[in-house]
Amino acid sequence: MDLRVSLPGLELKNPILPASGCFGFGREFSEFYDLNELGAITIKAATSEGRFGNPTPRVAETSGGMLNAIGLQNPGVKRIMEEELKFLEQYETPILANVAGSTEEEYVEVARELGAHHRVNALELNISCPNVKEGGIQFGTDPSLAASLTRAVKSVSEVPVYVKLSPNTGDIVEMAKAVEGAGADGLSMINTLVGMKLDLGTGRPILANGTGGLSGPSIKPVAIRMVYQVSQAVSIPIIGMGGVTCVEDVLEFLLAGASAVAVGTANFQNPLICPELIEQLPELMDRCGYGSVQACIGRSFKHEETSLSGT
Amino acid sequence: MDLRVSLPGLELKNPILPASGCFGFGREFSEFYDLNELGAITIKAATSEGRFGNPTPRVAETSGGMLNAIGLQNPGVKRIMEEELKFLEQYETPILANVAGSTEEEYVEVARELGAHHRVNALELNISCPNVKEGGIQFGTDPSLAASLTRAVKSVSEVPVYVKLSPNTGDIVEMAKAVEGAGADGLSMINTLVGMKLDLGTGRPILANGTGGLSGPSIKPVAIRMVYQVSQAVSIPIIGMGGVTCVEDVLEFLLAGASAVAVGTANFQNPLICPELIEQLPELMDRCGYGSVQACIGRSFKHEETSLSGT
Amino acid sequence: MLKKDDMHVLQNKWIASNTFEMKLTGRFVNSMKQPGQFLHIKVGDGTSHVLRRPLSIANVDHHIVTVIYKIVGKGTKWLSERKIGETVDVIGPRGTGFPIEGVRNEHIVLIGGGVGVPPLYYLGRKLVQQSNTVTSVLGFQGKDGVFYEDAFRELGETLITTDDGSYGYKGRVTDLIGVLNQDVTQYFSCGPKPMLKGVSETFTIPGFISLEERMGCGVGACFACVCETSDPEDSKGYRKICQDGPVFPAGEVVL
Amino acid sequence: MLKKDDMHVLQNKWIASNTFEMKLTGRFVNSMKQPGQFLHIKVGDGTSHVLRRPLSIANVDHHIVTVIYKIVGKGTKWLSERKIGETVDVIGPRGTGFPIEGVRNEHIVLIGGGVGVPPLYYLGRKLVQQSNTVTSVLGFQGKDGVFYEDAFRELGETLITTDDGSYGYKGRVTDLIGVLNQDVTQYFSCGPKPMLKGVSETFTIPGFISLEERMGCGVGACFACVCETSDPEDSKGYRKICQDGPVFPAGEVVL
Ligand SMILES: Cc1cc2nc3c(=O)[nH]c(=O)nc-3n(C[C@H](O)[C@H](O)[C@H](O)COP(=O)(O)OP(=O)(O)OC[C@H]3O[C@@H](n4cnc5c(N)ncnc54)[C@H](O)[C@@H]3O)c2cc1C
Ligand SMILES: Cc1cc2nc3c(=O)[nH]c(=O)nc-3n(C[C@H](O)[C@H](O)[C@H](O)COP(=O)(O)OP(=O)(O)OC[C@H]3O[C@@H](n4cnc5c(N)ncnc54)[C@H](O)[C@@H]3O)c2cc1C
Ligand SMILES: Cc1cc2nc3c(=O)[nH]c(=O)nc-3n(C[C@H](O)[C@H](O)[C@H](O)COP(=O)(O)O)c2cc1C
Ligand SMILES: Cc1cc2nc3c(=O)[nH]c(=O)nc-3n(C[C@H](O)[C@H](O)[C@H](O)COP(=O)(O)O)c2cc1C
Ligand code: FES
Ligand code: FES
Repeated sequence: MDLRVSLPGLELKNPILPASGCFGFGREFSEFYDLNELGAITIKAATSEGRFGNPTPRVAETSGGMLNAIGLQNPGVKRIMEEELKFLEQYETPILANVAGSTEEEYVEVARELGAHHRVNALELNISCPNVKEGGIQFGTDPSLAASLTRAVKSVSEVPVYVKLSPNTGDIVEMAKAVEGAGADGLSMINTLVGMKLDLGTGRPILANGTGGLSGPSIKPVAIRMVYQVSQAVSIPIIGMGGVTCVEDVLEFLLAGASAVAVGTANFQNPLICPELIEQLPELMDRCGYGSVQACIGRSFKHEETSLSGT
Repeated sequence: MDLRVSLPGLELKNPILPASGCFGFGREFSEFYDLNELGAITIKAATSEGRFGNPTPRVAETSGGMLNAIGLQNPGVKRIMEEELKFLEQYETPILANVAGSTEEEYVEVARELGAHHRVNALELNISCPNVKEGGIQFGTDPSLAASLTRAVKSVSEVPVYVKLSPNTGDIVEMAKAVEGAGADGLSMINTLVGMKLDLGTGRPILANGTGGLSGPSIKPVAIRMVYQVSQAVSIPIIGMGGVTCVEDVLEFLLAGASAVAVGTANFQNPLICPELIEQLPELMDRCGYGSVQACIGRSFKHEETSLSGT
Repeated sequence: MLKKDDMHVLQNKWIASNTFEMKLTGRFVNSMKQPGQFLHIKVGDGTSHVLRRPLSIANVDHHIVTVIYKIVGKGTKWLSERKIGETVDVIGPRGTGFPIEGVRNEHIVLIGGGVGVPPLYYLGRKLVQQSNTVTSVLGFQGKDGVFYEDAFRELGETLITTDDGSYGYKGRVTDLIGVLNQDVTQYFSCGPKPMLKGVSETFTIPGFISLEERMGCGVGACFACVCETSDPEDSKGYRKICQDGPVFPAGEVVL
Repeated sequence: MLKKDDMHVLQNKWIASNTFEMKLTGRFVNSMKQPGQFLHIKVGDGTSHVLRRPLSIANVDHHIVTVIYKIVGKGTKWLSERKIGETVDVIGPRGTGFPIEGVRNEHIVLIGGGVGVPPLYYLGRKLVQQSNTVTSVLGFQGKDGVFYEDAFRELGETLITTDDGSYGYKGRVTDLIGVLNQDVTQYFSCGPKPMLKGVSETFTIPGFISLEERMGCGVGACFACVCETSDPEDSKGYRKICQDGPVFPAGEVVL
């Protein structure tokens, strides 16, 4: 069974990678398994300076999902390079580095630094974090701002750039086309849906930030729909994510048009989820009649073509 | 415990009503309980002519939710008035009649007819059905179209008009303000999120329509967030809905700013859910220190004011 | 008033490949009189599964109702894990079953495929009680999947087919229609759509077929389970499988 | 390598108002050496609950670990329904506990409130084993909620307070700090934040406190459970409760 996928900047030996923010910088999960088993590693968002993020509570559980409002806490791009990327040097797994910021200048600065680091294989432009007041969010909802940011980052990045799309929009295809037109090498989708949960005791939101980002199984149908629609409208590859908890979900994302599949929230319930999915994928693909990951990608809409072409 | 809520056109003896499309025209549920127990009844969308709707399968289950693509099947406004509203004459419960259409003219025509029926207390303008190809959907995503439709319907309707908002937008507050400005007497929110599920066997979407509307517990955090944001931005009342399955959910919607709470998908799992919620609500309100439904509404953001005013 | 009930599990056992027989008792068993109706069963804990699962009534005897189900997904998996003494939340009986009132002294053929077989057993028992002669033609995927063969034999002649020929006749139930006795007066059939199509196109005698469709409410309120009528002049143009069906006169709806 | 384990439930019983004591055994019990650490426990079936629940280690004895939990929501409700012989999916031991290596011949006071009491029992046992004198001050809501009183008495002097005065002293644990013996050298405390604040502001001797926060990963990867350091010059400026804590020197982090 051929699990390999070749994407701009990322030669994956299998299509499974952890999603940004749900895996830190890999250190903690390296206590559970060998990170070399992964197709790639997405590291947590970096900003130019360190950030403390939002007040706590920062997470709340919902039916089949969770809300988070971490607020991009990170030690800043310099320390990430010195401490975290340094730690990751012992592994060979390709690294996708998530880039965040409040202003176009900040994104550009972080992208320039991270993109130049020898251990970073591609950048993931996080224009969709719903949890920071200033910046970030408007880049994710306005196609022309997103395009101009993509262009600016592309012009300084030494590695391919994936743009991570927000589902909090009326027209995801328009966003995808805008960043493709601006030179994005790939897309990551989806980030979290904006949600809220109230504490019936106090009457107030549970999260100190009020709103948070909804992730987990509840959002999977929205993610699958968006990957399905966008993958037919653009020609750059998609890293699909949103609610993956089992190998059937991985295949569903591939069939919907994703070329690789990221796992976020499920790492919290089961820290061994990524290697387990990698182990289980070949058997499911075989059972469903697919000989390679490549053959699964986009099958939900390429079906007829392929049957007709008789291969 | 005072459960009464007074809304434009609707004097509710309790804040619980079934959501449109999940309750037919009440007939089937009248075999389970006396419909007079309900605060109000929302009937299924009416169009000017009868519609068959989409091909089957029309529903699929997801984690903590479901997708539907019924496609506004209904017998047409004339037969609804002759057969269904006729049947409902034996009950006293106020009726909120859901109005759909493909063109502004169709909405206006249906609204004129239904609004003139003596058994209809208010209209619910469904500008958010994600499951019909022509029409409907664009009214729900374009604030100026939504406003002009609201204005047109208001000008012919003899009863108050509630506009039902779609969550498939980047800015729900803007939509709400647009229809409020156009004269809407109230809002219903939220309708379903557009989603998809694939059948791994065939590789294709399970729903014949491809995409469908996601409802049920999975969407509740999105609904609560939207009600919370919109209720602070407008001064017309909101009928809140999305994923209600228990009395805690009802209170959460009230605290978030809804004045009444509609129950959709949960009717399928438990046909007795509405009377059960009505029965259980007083005890929970009492436990949380609320003496009336009125006192719960919007407490999540009115908290401070109220504590300060010392009442 | 129609009600739902927490029915008690009296038995839940493996009877064929991935196929379970569950016996339940509760307040409404005595109203489960018409074969072809189904129970609408809540699966899972809390809100993990928002939709109920329709399962045909396979038998009713001494205040006990039997359903026979195949594990195909999470809901039926969950059901298979229910233990004796637990309760299961059931709405039912739902739908319109086989119209057998007044059917007497006829020779009737029952044609079932896979999980379409269960309702035919209760139907067959009722028909025999009403002095009819019953011949059953039952199709399964393979030998491992065959269930209730002896029970059907007690009702009358019974022919078994398997797709892979591992038991009985190799092939489809429709292949056997030609060999049936000429005096057959009516047929009743339940199974996958292609089978029902084959059956209703092959027979010239009148018959009734039972359809499956993904359901929302299961009570007639949501329009999830509709099918079109064959007669374009029909005043409604559609039927709801959960309410008007699942049993229809052959030819009434488009397959 | 850190692992997760399906631990076997040996006991799960009601010991006080809505409070359960669960005993588990599994492969990693022997690594649960440091009091103050917690187990990160999966609750619910499938994906109904995406987050694990942190519960303090209340005792370890003969390859058996004890947790004591109060039912406050769906997860703890689910836990309370686990039966003997079933397994529970556990990650642990997690976090950094009370630093008691080398603590000998001291007089130590343990101050706990509600579900903050459990970790203090394992801590107290270890301290007594290391030849320390232990005084425990334990606060509960009311008489019904009191648990492990005798167990603590076996370790040393034990004072109980209840909010409503229905048992022991009426009031808060902080009210009793004044009456404590002057020779107390250190305190260890676990309970709600306002209590920890009170305790650390009242005492002048050194102490350690154990914090609670809503957790995502529970392993240090998601930054859900951070708190700020009191020292604004601290090189990181924050601590992760699930990894650097839950136990911190009093005064290290902002309460
Ligand atoms: C009127 C009627 C009678 C039936 N009687 C029987 C019976 O006696 N024995 C039996 O084994 N099966 C019967 N079925 C099929 C049975 O309902 C499905 O196999 C079952 O719902 C699958 O649930 P699941 O959770 O295991 O599968 P999943 O695929 O996980 O179910 C997901 C969703 O799809 C629906 N679904 C999946 N397959 C079917 C199907 N074939 N028909 C309708 N809905 C489906 C489920 O109800 C659920 O809502 C009947 C179906 C209908 C409509
Ligand atoms: C380090 C640590 C040790 C703990 N030790 C114990 C113990 O020994 N005994 C005990 O009874 N309780 C303990 N708690 C609190 C316990 O984790 C919560 O009561 C429990 O998670 C509630 O889960 P639930 O599903 O019943 O409640 P719900 O309110 O339904 O839980 C919803 C979410 O909120 C989180 N949550 C709710 N309350 C708390 C809380 N107080 N602290 C942290 N997260 C919370 C849950 O983990 C879950 O993610 C500890 C908490 C922490 C952080
Ligand atoms: C706690 C948490 C933190 C996250 N942090 C980031 C982040 O820093 N950058 C980012 O692009 N996405 C972040 N995300 C979004 C995830 O990468 C992912 O897009 C989303 O959670 C959907 O996937 P899932 O349902 O598998 O979790 C975060 C998600 C969670 C739950
Ligand atoms: C099967 C089904 C049919 C629906 N039909 C309609 C409709 O005709 N008109 C409408 O405004 N909303 C319709 N809705 C949306 C619901 O009224 C409600 O807004 C949505 O389902 C969210 O609530 P819930 O999570 O409680 O189901 C339908 C929903 C479902 C599940
Ligand atoms: S399933 Fe709802 S109408 Fe049949
Ligand atoms: S809970 Fe994730 S870092 Fe502590």
